[in-house]
Amino acid sequence: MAEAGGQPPQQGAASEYAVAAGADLAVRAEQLGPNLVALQVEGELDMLTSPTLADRVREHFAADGGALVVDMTRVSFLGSAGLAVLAEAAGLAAAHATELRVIATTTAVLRPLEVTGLDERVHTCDSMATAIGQLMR
Amino acid sequence: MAEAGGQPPQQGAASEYAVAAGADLAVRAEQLGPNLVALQVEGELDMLTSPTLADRVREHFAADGGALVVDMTRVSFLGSAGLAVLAEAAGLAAAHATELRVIATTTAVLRPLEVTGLDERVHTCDSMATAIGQLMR
Amino acid sequence: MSEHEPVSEEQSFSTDAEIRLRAELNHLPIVRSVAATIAIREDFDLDTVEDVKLAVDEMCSTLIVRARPGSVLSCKFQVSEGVIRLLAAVDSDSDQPIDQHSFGWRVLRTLTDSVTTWLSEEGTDARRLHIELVKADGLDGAG
Amino acid sequence: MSEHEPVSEEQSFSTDAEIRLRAELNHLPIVRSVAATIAIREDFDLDTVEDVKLAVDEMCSTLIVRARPGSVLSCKFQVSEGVIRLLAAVDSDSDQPIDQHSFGWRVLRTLTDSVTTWLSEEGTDARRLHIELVKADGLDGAG
Ligand SMILES: Nc1ncnc2c1ncn2[C@@H]1O[C@H](COP(=O)(O)OP(=O)(O)O)[C@@H](O)[C@H]1O
Ligand SMILES: Nc1ncnc2c1ncn2[C@@H]1O[C@H](COP(=O)(O)OP(=O)(O)O)[C@@H](O)[C@H]1O
Repeated sequence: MAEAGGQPPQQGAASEYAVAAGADLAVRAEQLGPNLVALQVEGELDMLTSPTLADRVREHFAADGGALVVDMTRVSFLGSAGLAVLAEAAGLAAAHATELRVIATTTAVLRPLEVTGLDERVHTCDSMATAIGQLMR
Repeated sequence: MAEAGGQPPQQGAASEYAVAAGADLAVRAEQLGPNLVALQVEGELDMLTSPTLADRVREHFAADGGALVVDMTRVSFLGSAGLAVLAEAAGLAAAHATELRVIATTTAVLRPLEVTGLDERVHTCDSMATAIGQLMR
Repeated sequence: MSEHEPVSEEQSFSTDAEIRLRAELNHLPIVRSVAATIAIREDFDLDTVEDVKLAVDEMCSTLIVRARPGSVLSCKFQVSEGVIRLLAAVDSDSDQPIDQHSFGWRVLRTLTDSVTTWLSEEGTDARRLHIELVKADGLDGAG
Repeated sequence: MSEHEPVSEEQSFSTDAEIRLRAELNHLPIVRSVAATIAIREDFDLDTVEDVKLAVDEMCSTLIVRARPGSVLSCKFQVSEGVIRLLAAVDSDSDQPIDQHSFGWRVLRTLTDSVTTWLSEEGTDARRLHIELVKADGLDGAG
């Protein structure tokens, strides 16, 4: 259906290096530190859109990008395809001896993590500040 | 479908005298002053639910209740049946030589008022404070 | 005039999505949410999304109150290049067309780029009442 | 075992609402919004509304990726007394039933009170793949 999507990227203090937008999903990467990247995810993670996030996660670890924070605050739907991406990200982080944090604050994100028990395999935080605090220690 | 509905009424400073709740619409009346009543409307105003609001509006004017503020801040849909209630309320207020204010802040409410030109016949305000300020002068 | 010329024959309407429900007013929120989801996916602006919800609500309300008790409302959506076409129908016992001077119908005309209604005979004493409308992004229609 | 015994025959499923769309993944948001609207109208709690969205999404995704190209997905809703039943189907070219050991299917089982799938033969080389599920308010299913 529609082509465009996502909000225009916000100009933040951190350097931005990419924007990927589908009709229903936008993923924006921010370099937070030398070995710390955040992916800001906005939209719905279903079987159609999740491969976009999977690509970004794999790119990050393939490039040895360090610790990764996936900010899911503005994700309005998280289906099994999106959960599988988070499970894969946890596996890749472990394989690269680095860390993954997932920021989850809404029912739309917390509920699927809880129902599948994935919240026991993926380290979630309730804010970016908490995640950064833990990773920069 | 469902029977219950609406939030439990909030306890405010003003006296509450009634709660009407359908599956999709709740109307709560607050006596703001000797000749000033507010109807807090929450939910969707379509062909099924609008008669509930119409009844409350007619009761108010039939009892010579004075000026009326209809707070539409938490109305998420306003169809032609709901618009007709507001038009009727404006007519009843004029017939009783009193005032009507409609608090409208969202696209869901402002757009239908604008598209039908009803905003020229119904006096809208952007907050309860503004409405009360005008009516207590 | 119990018959109107349809803008497009039902046969030539290429359906992207169809919702079918018992013709009851308590189903209106379902049709509105389908319409809103489709309009949002088409990147319609906020006002136009609201217009589409208003139009589909008015169209379906108008049909539901004229439907044969227990009959099914069908509402079909066709979307392409910033234009939504809607075609809805119910079985009806009446041979009266819709009053096009009512407040509701005037609202429907204001909200859309075009709106048409017609009755079709489907065998002996079976009638179907139809409404078709077209709404493009960012246009106020006749309003 | 290319055939499973359905929990209820399609014929005995009393439909309150049906949505029909071309079997394409980009239509998933429409089915989710219908499911959410129905669950909200039933006064399901927030977690259960989310579960219903997840279940309908999983069910329809599973069918869409197995659908004959160009075919139509049908998803029917039946609601009564705090229980939602869903019955969805597509035409399929394959005679393989759905793998019930996949992650997606395990999620579907966790989310619902019951879930069943079966293939039906509809004449020579026409097959229909079905999923039926039941979800009650406030229950985590098997989870
Ligand atoms: N321009 C308008 N804006 C808002 N409401 C209106 C307008 N015209 C009529 N109404 C209201 O709509 C209701 C029905 O109006 P009417 O034109 O008789 O339509 P109908 O034939 O659908 O009943 C009345 O209560 C009237 O107050
Ligand atoms: N318990 C689980 N929670 C979350 N993700 C899981 C879980 N089990 C498997 N996955 C992820 O789901 C994906 C597919 O898993 P798998 O069990 O092989 O199912 P499928 O057969 O559907 O591919 C894999 O990427 C895996 O990381």
